[in-house]
Amino acid sequence: MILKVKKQNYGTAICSAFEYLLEKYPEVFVIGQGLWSPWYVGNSMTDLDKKFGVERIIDTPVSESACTGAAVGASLSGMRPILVHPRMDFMLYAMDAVVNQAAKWSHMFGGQAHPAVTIRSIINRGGEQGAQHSQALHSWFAHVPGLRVVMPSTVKDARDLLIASVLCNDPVIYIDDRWLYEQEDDLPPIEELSLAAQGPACLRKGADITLVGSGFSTYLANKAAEILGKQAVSVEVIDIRILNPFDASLIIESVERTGVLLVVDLGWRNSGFAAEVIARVTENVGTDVLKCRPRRITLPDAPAPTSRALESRYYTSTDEIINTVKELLS
Amino acid sequence: MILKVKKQNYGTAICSAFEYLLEKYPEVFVIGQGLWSPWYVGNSMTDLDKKFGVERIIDTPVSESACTGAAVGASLSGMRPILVHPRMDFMLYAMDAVVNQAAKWSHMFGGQAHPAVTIRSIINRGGEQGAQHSQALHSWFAHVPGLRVVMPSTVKDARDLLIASVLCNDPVIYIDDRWLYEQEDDLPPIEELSLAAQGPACLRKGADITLVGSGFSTYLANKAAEILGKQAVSVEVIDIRILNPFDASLIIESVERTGVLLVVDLGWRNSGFAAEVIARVTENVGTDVLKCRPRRITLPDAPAPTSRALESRYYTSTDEIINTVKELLS
Amino acid sequence: MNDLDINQVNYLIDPANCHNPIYIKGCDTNDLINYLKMMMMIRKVEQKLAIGRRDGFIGGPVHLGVGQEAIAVGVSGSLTCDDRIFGAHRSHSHLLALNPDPYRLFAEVLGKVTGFSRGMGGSMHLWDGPSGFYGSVPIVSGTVSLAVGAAMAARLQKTNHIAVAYFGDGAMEEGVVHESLNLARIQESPVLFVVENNLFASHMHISLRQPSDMQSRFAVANHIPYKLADGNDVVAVKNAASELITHSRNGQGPGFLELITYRWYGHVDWRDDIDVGVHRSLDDVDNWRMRDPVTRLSKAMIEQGIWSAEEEKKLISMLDNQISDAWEKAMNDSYPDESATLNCVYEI
Amino acid sequence: MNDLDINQVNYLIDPANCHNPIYIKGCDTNDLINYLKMMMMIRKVEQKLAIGRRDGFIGGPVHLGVGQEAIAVGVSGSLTCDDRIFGAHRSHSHLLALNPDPYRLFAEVLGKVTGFSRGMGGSMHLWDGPSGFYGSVPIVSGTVSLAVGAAMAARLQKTNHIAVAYFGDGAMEEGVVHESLNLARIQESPVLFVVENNLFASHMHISLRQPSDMQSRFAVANHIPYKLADGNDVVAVKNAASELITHSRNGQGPGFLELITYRWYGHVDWRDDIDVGVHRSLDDVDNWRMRDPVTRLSKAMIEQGIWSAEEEKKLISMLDNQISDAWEKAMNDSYPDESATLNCVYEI
Ligand SMILES: Cc1ncc(C[n+]2csc(CCOP(=O)(O)OP(=O)(O)O)c2C)c(N)n1
Ligand SMILES: Cc1ncc(C[n+]2csc(CCOP(=O)(O)OP(=O)(O)O)c2C)c(N)n1
Ligand SMILES: [Mg+2]
Ligand SMILES: [Mg+2]
Repeated sequence: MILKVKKQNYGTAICSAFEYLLEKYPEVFVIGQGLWSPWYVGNSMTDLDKKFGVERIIDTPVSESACTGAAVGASLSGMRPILVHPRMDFMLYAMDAVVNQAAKWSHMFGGQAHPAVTIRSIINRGGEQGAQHSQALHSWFAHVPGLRVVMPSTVKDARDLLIASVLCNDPVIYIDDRWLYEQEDDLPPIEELSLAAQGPACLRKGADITLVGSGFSTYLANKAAEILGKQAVSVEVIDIRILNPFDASLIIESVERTGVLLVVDLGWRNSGFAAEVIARVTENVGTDVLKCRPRRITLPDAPAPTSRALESRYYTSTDEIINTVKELLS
Repeated sequence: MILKVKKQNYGTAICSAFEYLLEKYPEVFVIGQGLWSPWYVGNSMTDLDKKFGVERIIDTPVSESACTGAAVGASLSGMRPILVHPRMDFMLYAMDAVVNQAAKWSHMFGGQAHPAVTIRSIINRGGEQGAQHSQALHSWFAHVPGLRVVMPSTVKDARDLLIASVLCNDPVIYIDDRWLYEQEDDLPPIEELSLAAQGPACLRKGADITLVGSGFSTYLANKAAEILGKQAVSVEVIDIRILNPFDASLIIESVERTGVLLVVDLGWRNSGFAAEVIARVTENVGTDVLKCRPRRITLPDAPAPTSRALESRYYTSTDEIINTVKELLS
Repeated sequence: MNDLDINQVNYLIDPANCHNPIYIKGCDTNDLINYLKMMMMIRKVEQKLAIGRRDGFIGGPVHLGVGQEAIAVGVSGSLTCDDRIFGAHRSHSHLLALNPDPYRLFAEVLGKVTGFSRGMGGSMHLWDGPSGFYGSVPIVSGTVSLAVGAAMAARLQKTNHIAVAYFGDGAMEEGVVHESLNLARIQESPVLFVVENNLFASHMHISLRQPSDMQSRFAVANHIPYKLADGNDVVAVKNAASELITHSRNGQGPGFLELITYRWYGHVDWRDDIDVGVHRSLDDVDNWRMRDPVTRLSKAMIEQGIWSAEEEKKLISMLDNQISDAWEKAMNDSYPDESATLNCVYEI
Repeated sequence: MNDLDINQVNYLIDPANCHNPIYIKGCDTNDLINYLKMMMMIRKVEQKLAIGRRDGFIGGPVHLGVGQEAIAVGVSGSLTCDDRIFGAHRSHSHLLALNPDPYRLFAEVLGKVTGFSRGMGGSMHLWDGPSGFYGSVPIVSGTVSLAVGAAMAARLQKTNHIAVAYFGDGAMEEGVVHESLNLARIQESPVLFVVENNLFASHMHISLRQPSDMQSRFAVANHIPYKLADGNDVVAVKNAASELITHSRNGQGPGFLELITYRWYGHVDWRDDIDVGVHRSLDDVDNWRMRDPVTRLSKAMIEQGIWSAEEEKKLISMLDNQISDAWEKAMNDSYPDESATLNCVYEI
């Protein structure tokens, strides 16, 4: 069988997932702020309103709380809504619908009803936008049982995990990062995956160190690994992909081989997901496995500054990852 | 100097902190739901409305979001409000005011303004109340830079850390747990502490294992340690007290001595604070320090069930802690 | 918002008014008998719950709506099992009016696996999808926006089904309810907002929480058609609901139904809670008991000669038996298996 | 909400109306000159920001309020530095009307340590406590409840200071604003809610988001006294604001001021964004430019003989110089020290 391969970037890959879903599944609709504007979410939803009509592509009042609740309610009524929050920061207004309602719905009613809602929550930072327009709260959602938390880092995952999220009967927080949009890849035809069967993936085999990331930090990790590879450092890169429920077995296995763990996470440090990865590894591998202390690179425990002078240092870089790897291996 | 000692329980200790603050500081006022009802928050605020007047003890409409924002706004205007959320679960409606506004306020404006607000957020669970009336979200707040997160487990801390929280110029999430209210202790006179100078405390010295808790889990840990003490197991108990900013040095030092770490946390497991404790320890102690893998006891990653048959097993117990300690030491 | 309505609210919130039998002329006799049976059943079920809670058989809180039965019964008269009904913390009546099965309600409240929510919900988390009851939860206002979404779905599905959100005057203070009114209006969603205005949110009288007793002013602000009625008059409730529901089924968007009523018990459990309620007196409670929706219907029917003391006696004893059998049966049922805690988190 | 008001809204939202000079009879000449200077200064500062952004000197987004200057200037006419004023994402004018210091604004927008927020805020996070400007942030509606709290504080402190919350028609859709209106009313908090109704929230025209253009209907629902005025008429704004502010200072609780206006630029940055705005046409923008608050005042003053083309020319050149000096100076300032990222998290 010959697979038709299509060149896409991360943004158009998401867009093609939307088109696939909207074409094939009449129960899919999209709701959120900015859906009738050409530039709100990059190139990830271009012209959906024109192709599928404003009844199914619903732009809304500035009411995150009610819109999120409405998506949950629609999902209990036979629909598969995709709710778009163009910026994760705005979701702070919608936490009740996500955490008290969607995440707990199945449990409260004995598994008889499932909110099959997908909440696409975009990390949109940089550009001197400051503290309220820069947040990455994946660690929060990962803490809430009942939510599935998906962070695609590759172009293929951006597309296929969105489709898997929407076809899944549980509430899913699908998190994409605007910094990933320019990545390009040749994509095979769409394949419908079962989200529950997805977990971390090894993007690059290596023997010296296990480097773990999610979303944009995976992208950086991969780049670092590439450069290190040329310097004869063999880095294994694992992309977490699904933060909740979190299956760490692939990471544990890898660390058992490499004996060295570095986690890169672009959220804050304290009580963040990088700690979970370290905990999961250290509570599962023998005390003699680790050759050196596990390490994490995260944001500093500070809100995002605006001034370009500070912003550029606030986020991590491939260089920092490379240097840390070298330090750990020395 | 002879210290006057007063017998109090956890609830009345909180009440005495309120009285102390309201008497001494005219800029202190209290706002929240249930403040004009005798039974809303146990014995922790009895008759404050009668003693200090309904202008300063303000019961409110069912509007968590605006009330939280209002407390933040008042705190920017020379007041020291104490906002009371009788159940932490209700705060999901107030996350914007807490996370986007209060936590970031100082940072966004270059440290020129400080929201000196204290948000008392009560963990109130058990009694078959179910998933929306049982949550402990301390791990969430610990993840947000700008918030100070305080979890008193002792009667003295319940009083003195509340006072320290209110006198602190940063936004503080003060978390008390209704399951602690019956604890009794003889209290010395009130001492005004600087919250920024507070950190984890060693409640019990020991040589065999470091047992770490926060709030009610510290209470359980202490009880377990007592029983184990009688069985010749020497348990060091550390109460985290301040989850954010988190200073782990006392815990690290302790583990360096005992070589064994068990964390007990009454929040969910995935991406929760227990993972942070494990990460902080393992990334800081030598790889030869730990005699066995670090361990955590947490809630299962599931919402709280209602049925008494399930609820009783959902929460951990002194027995589980004792057994785990023994397992780790065997 | 016209003066007539304001006068009506002022009249209705005075507990001294409306003690007389309700006006039933022209109503279908079978309907009326049905309403009476339903209301009595709901009343007795809740009274049983009060006792079960007092005596320690029920472990969790129960929010009783005794005195408010006419609302669920009146509204449900125009609903079908294809509609999508959402409740809140005080929702026994909302469910029973759709599916009069005391046994499964008792089982649920007792945390038994045979209950409406398979024992995972208890009194505050009820579900019965097949009868159209899509869920009730104790977060105040938590389901209102969900109902709007269910209504949006009904419209996208090109059906004439509607959604219903039952909530209280306290919930009206949550911002998400205001967002929901606007969203429903702009989306022309077929949802009926039913506000049971019982003048209290927990211990707080409405005058301590809002500048006006009248909740319909928010319908006006959002350009949503509304009706205001005596919540203790099942016929008035039925008629008002029916008109708004027809309007929604016909594709004309949301409706708002405000019903003035009162709960006889305290906010939670079986006590009066006179001391707990700010502005709540035993006098008021007694007066409101005189506006009993059950008695006012029964008296009217007897006056009209379509019902008798005899029949009522029979009905009562039938219900008593049914309810005590249901309770016994539920008491003997099993709790959910331990595995349910982990197995219900995600669909498996 | 009476018909007169509705007619007024309908009149004001039509861009073909109100192109004439404003009515200034009886106004103090110095006040008028002051308004004119302020509005011109704000306009020029924002136009400078537009260019700075277009040319890449400014790294972050700027939300320009060109066309809406009369509002901040008119409202600030009744404020003192003891009042507590909160803004949002489009708040350059709110701050400049209290503290006309273009240099510190430029420095802030450029991320320099000499800026209003010490370079930590940029255009969307402005603070100037000493002048009464308590903060602006880009989370839509984020400061509205804070203003209510600041007003509660003013009352507890037994002062006659007030709080002001500036927000837009989009923010009105956030639930927390509705909660805030009720809370302010029940607490009788001296807060002025100023709604700059520019008919758009980002790309969405108000008709796509709400069933009515008139925001004051929510003041009515919450029993808050309100005023409705032409937001492009500085005298009308001043008079309406002044009346409501007096009322608040006198202990009579909150006020609500709705001002119809329009922004000339797109939602963010320097472009027109005709293509981005749903229902936004170049025709509309051109028409609204004819309702320019600056020209309409200047023409009225010239007509009255209290102002001349000559004086205006001088003023313009003075402002041009002041602004270009301020910009140059700010451009040469330093960025905050790297340590600020960690040092501003908590008070130290
Ligand atoms: C978000 C939230 N805030 C507060 C509470 C506590 N609470 C439970 S019921 C209630 C009163 C609700 O009043 P209303 O909506 O009028 O319903 P009623 O009890 O009168 O039926 C309150 C405040 C809650 N459960 N959820
Ligand atoms: C909570 C939140 N939701 C959405 C946004 C995105 N957003 C920024 S400005 C804006 C429109 C606001 O409209 P309005 O309040 O009328 O102010 P205007 O831009 O017209 O001055 C939106 C939706 C945001 N910043 N915050
Ligand atoms: Mg009520
Ligand atoms: Mg606007």
